[in-house]
Amino acid sequence: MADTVTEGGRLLSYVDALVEGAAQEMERDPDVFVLGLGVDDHRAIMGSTRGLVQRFGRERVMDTPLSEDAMTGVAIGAAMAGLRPIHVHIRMDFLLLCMNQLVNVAAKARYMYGGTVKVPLVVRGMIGRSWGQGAQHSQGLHALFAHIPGLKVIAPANAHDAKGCLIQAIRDDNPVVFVEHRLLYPIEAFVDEKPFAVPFGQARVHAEGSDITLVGVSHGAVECLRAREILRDVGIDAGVIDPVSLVPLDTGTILGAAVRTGRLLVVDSAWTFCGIGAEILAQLAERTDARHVHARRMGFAPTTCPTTPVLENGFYTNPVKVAKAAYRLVRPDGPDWEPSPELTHMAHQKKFRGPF
Amino acid sequence: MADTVTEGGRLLSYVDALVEGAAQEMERDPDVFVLGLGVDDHRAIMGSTRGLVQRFGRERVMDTPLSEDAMTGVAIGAAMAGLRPIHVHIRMDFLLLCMNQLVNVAAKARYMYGGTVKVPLVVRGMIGRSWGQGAQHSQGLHALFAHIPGLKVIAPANAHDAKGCLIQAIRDDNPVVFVEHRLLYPIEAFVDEKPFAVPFGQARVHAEGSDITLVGVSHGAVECLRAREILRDVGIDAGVIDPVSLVPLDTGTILGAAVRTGRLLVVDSAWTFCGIGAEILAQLAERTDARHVHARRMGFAPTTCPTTPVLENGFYTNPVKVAKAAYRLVRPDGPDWEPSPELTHMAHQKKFRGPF
Amino acid sequence: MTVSLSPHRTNDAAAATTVASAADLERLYRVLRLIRRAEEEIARIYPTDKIKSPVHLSIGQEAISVAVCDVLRPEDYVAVTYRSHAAYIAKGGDLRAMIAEMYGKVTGCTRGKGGSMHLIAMDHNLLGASAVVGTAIPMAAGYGLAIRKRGQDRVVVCFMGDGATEEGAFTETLNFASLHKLPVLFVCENNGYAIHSTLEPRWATRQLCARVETYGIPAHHVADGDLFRIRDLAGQAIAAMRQGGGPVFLECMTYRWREHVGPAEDYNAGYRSREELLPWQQRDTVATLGAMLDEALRVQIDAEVEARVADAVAFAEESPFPDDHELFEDVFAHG
Amino acid sequence: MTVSLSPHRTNDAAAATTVASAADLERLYRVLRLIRRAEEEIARIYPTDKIKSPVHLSIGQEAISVAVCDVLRPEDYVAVTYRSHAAYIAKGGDLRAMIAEMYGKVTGCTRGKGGSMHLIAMDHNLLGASAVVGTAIPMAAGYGLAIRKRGQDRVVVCFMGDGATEEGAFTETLNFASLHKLPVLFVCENNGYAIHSTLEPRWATRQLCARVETYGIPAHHVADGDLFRIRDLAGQAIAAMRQGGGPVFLECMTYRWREHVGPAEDYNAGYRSREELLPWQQRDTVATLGAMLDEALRVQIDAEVEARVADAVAFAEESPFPDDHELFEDVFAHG
Ligand SMILES: Cc1ncc(C[n+]2csc(CCOP(=O)(O)OP(=O)(O)O)c2C)c(N)n1
Ligand SMILES: Cc1ncc(C[n+]2csc(CCOP(=O)(O)OP(=O)(O)O)c2C)c(N)n1
Ligand SMILES: [Mg+2]
Ligand SMILES: [Mg+2]
Repeated sequence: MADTVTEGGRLLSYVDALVEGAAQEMERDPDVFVLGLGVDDHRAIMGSTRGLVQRFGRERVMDTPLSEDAMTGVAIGAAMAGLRPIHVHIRMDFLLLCMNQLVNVAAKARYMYGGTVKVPLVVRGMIGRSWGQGAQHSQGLHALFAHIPGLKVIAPANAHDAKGCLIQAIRDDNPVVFVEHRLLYPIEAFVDEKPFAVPFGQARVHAEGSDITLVGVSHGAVECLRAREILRDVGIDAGVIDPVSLVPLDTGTILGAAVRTGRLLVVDSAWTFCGIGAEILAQLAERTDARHVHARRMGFAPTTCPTTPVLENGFYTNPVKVAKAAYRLVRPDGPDWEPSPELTHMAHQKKFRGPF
Repeated sequence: MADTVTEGGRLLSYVDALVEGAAQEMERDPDVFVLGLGVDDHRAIMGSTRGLVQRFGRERVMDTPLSEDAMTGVAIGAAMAGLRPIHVHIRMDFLLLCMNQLVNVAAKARYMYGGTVKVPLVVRGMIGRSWGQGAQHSQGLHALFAHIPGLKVIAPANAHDAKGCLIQAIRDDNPVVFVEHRLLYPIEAFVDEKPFAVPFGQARVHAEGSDITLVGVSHGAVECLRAREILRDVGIDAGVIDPVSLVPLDTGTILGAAVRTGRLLVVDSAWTFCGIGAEILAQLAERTDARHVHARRMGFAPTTCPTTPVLENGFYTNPVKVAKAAYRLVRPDGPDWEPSPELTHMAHQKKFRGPF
Repeated sequence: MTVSLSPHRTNDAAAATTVASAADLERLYRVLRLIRRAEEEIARIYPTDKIKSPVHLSIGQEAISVAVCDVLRPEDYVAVTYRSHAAYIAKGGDLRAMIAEMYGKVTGCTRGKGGSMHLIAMDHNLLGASAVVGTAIPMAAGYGLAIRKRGQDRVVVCFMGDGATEEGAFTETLNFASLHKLPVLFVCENNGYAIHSTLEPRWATRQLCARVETYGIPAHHVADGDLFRIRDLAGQAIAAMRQGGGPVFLECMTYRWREHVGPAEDYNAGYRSREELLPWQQRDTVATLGAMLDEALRVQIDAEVEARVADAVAFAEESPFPDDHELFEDVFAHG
Repeated sequence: MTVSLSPHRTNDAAAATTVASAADLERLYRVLRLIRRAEEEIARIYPTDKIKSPVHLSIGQEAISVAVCDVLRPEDYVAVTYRSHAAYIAKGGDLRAMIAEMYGKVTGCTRGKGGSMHLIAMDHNLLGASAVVGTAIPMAAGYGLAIRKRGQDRVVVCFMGDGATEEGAFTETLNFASLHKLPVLFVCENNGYAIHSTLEPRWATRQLCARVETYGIPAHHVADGDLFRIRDLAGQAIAAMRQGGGPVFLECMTYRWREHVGPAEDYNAGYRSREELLPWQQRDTVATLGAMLDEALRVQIDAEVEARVADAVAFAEESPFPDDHELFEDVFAHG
């Protein structure tokens, strides 16, 4: 379990934290390089590779053809040869083209080659949301990777963790699937200027709470924090935990809190069926000391993602939905409660405009 | 909930049931065709397409290049155009090359095109086990597909269901991932000679039991049935349920039985993290009437699959492991119990020899 | 009337003489103009945030879709990319349903679920657009396979960008389509960019047509966007396919006038210069064909086009959003 | 001594004269013979069920691996397929570790975790074999990229079957490797089959080399399995790469004498006839080179080879199986 994010540093956005983390590691270690379609253009993957090509040149910030399958294989080979590639995908959905290399090769290489190779590869994939991303630009696919032994899966939800986890991922000798969320990009947090690594496998306890434990994955963490505020209005004290690292998963911290509060609500930025929430609740169900815990999962609606905003609202969780679900878990027989709909969307979300 | 498999028919092996189901549908509907590498050769995908090319010709039993990604797209296009392709993969591991088409297109087409198309596609994938299949020829990846709305996922565990589910899958207007297990291929069951469809979404209750509910997925079902016999020796009465269909999942039948027996053990032919067992246990944890249920999951060890038999034994579940886990759930404080190791391997498994 | 838009010949040696009747010209201009104006209107509306999803305009690239679709029959199929407004309209897709779709309305061609990136018009066999580059290429071959299995004389046109040819699915599909002599006309709209990346960091060589030919697929390169040349090549290829011929490939050079996604120009962004645009703008097919028409006729067509666009926008504005329950409709087909 | 194994020339116009010294011959024969005998021994043992995992024998195809690896330095990399015994041995991989691996012993090259399909010998830069067709092709390019980034003069050889060239990863990799001038020698061992499928239902045309050349990659077709010709071509290609040259492609026709997987012949299975084998068997490189040697030397080499094979088998027999805890080792690297 890690401390909350309050120590030192200055305010930095999530996207700038990603840039800073990559730049500092590239400075430190000449073997680190970035590749992916458009990593060197003026949009810089929504700003997350901003300035890297200017600092490190095209040799280390490589634009690539649209060949996700082979480029993943190339990155794996380069990693096996001792380099430390960061393969960037502007949407996580495109990782579906990389599954063969990631699952059949990267995840398994160390094991099936008897420990004689390692694959220090970082694969960055961004979850799209808002502005009608639609079916194929909105998926949160971390559970697919979490299912496979040999892959680490990390989903930082604030700027501090974005930087620290990216640095840790780069230094890690294993393939790491690094899950970003574009609605988090503009959100600021205090981030140390010096390089630092956030160790994997430690959930971040944002707030202790006595009535319920909210666990938020990726953007879900932000929603849970807002839901905590909303719940205060009705006198409910919600704790908020961000797992940060999905593999390895800090079940001890998460389930410990759930056992203490007696209620657990997991809010994922993904579908729930066989998702991270399912895993957490299953581990809860397997514990003999957790029988008193009331638990629930939330995430994407069990449909394909629509583009029109009216249906998108139904597809996604939001702080009000989270607060209402938490309220119902805490007060199963309480009167109906409708927080102000204005709390539904957060500032960073309302501000978001296209065209992409 | 479906009846157990005892009615009518004659004994038929799982593999022959697959052939019979496909042949009868191809007879009935000229739009049904089979494609895949080697579907027309003398090995006939371990026998599961035996005789089809002789009966229906190469036009309808098509060998293909090694181009799994495009061939999946071709099958999807043909399905959208009104045909009913059965795309065959001799190992489920190769479906990792098809993820983009299956997840980004097949699963989403009907929804994202506003209901104006349908994708009546069957994708057969076989789980390999035994004879040192190793890291890349042994995966059970059904959870990856189950996570995605828009795909049906079916995993029959006996000859009756193999035939009936294959027929249902072919007739279904949606993409169906059809999970087979090669150790099941030789196992016989009573199968009606006439064409019949096994409806999806109905778990099969093989045996009622008063002490514990064993839920076995794919080969896990066979292991649970044997475990039930082993458990009888110590006076434990285990019910056995085969979900058959993973999406849609018959949670009612499964959790109903778990609530009645107070114990639930899910045995999957796959990894457990974010797996089907996680989903079932999570749904259990979400139920307010199931707090008394003691639950556990089993499946592949959380490692990559090794080839050497001594380690393979540790990697896989088997009837004795299942029985012991069930025993411990039923009698947490009971004395240690070691069933005869001879019961570990089943006849069909011991008989299995390579070279593949 | 005999027309040749461009004096310089393409790579192909034996190029046919291009003949366009007055009726041809009128029909072609009408479609070109409709596409251009519809997209300009989308660009005009976009900053109002009424269209809350990504749009990829084809302004400047319309001639290719119009040329190819002009030689198609209604029952022929067309597979497209997320940059599909031109092909959607050229294949006969309903403009109202297209604009309403961008507005997220239930009257949209996908009931508000797909937006601009997933246009579809199955009543005209305009196949659903995909936002994942390259996915439609094998799908098109699948339709071709179905045509062959059913002994039909239809064809499939498969549009793709230059970037799409870098995906493995492209060469996998070429091999399969040629092997089975599938009636698929592959049309690469080579605008020189994948988002902001030139061909430089993406293509080892420019020998795309030569590569395609190694699969036994005739390939033609059209360097100047000449609508009539493209129309001829497509017409010949398709006629052969209807007689049992196999796939054919066209690489049509073109230029995207606006930003990759969104309504604006982006010549200040630094990745390309306006000079690059100028030759393409000078030989703009919409203007060129318009100038070939009798002035009165052109004015009349323009007015009709304006009315159609205005009607479609009004339709979109007035249409309702989908009901909440639509969220859960059509995840699966029933039956 | 000047040797030319085969009188007929390959497709390539400017074929160099092949010169092999006595030392060359001896060295080459020793490796050829070791591979052949090791595999025959594996085939002999296989029915005892001591090897409980799939084996893909290269019997008949050895010359390609031996020719190419003969021009490599120890620090050069070799990427292989599941049919990798020949390349493993030719690159210097430890025979004991290979046989022990098939026996599932902890002394195997992957500690019993990979079997024949996942051989590796990182001490000789023989990269790990994959059982998923085509996966090693981009991996090889990744090693090439690392070489270039580090300014080394190493090269990578990437062996693949004819079937692997049908995977999209193949053309994707060719494009990337050529674009970045990566020092990768791609060697296609075209044995005419993917499992039991001939090229007929898989390849639209046979123009593989022409296709590869459209990526700007020189390509050579060797029709007869001539070891010296392959060795020359590989040697020239690699010399150029060490000077900064880009990738080169060799398509070497060959023939798989045994069944796709397993120890037996399968000419009765119906998918091919023994007649197809005969010309290949007649010009068997192992026998041909053996016959070129001084008889006494050959006998001596043969005896040494027998001893090495027997030693490796004995080592495998005597080695222990891994302990149970090994199941959980090396899922992740620590550090
Ligand atoms: C598989 C995949 N990779 C990356 C992207 C991101 N992307 C969207 S459009 C595009 C450019 C494609 O270029 P091209 O095929 O030339 O089409 P154009 O946009 O120029 O019409 C890219 C890379 C994507 N949508 N799908
Ligand atoms: C991606 C993938 N598809 C299918 C298979 C099944 N398979 C195993 S070996 C093989 C044949 C490959 O043929 P080729 O590349 O010519 O190599 P060869 O066996 O002839 O040496 C196939 C299809 C596989 N292992 N991987
Ligand atoms: Mg382009
Ligand atoms: Mg072969």
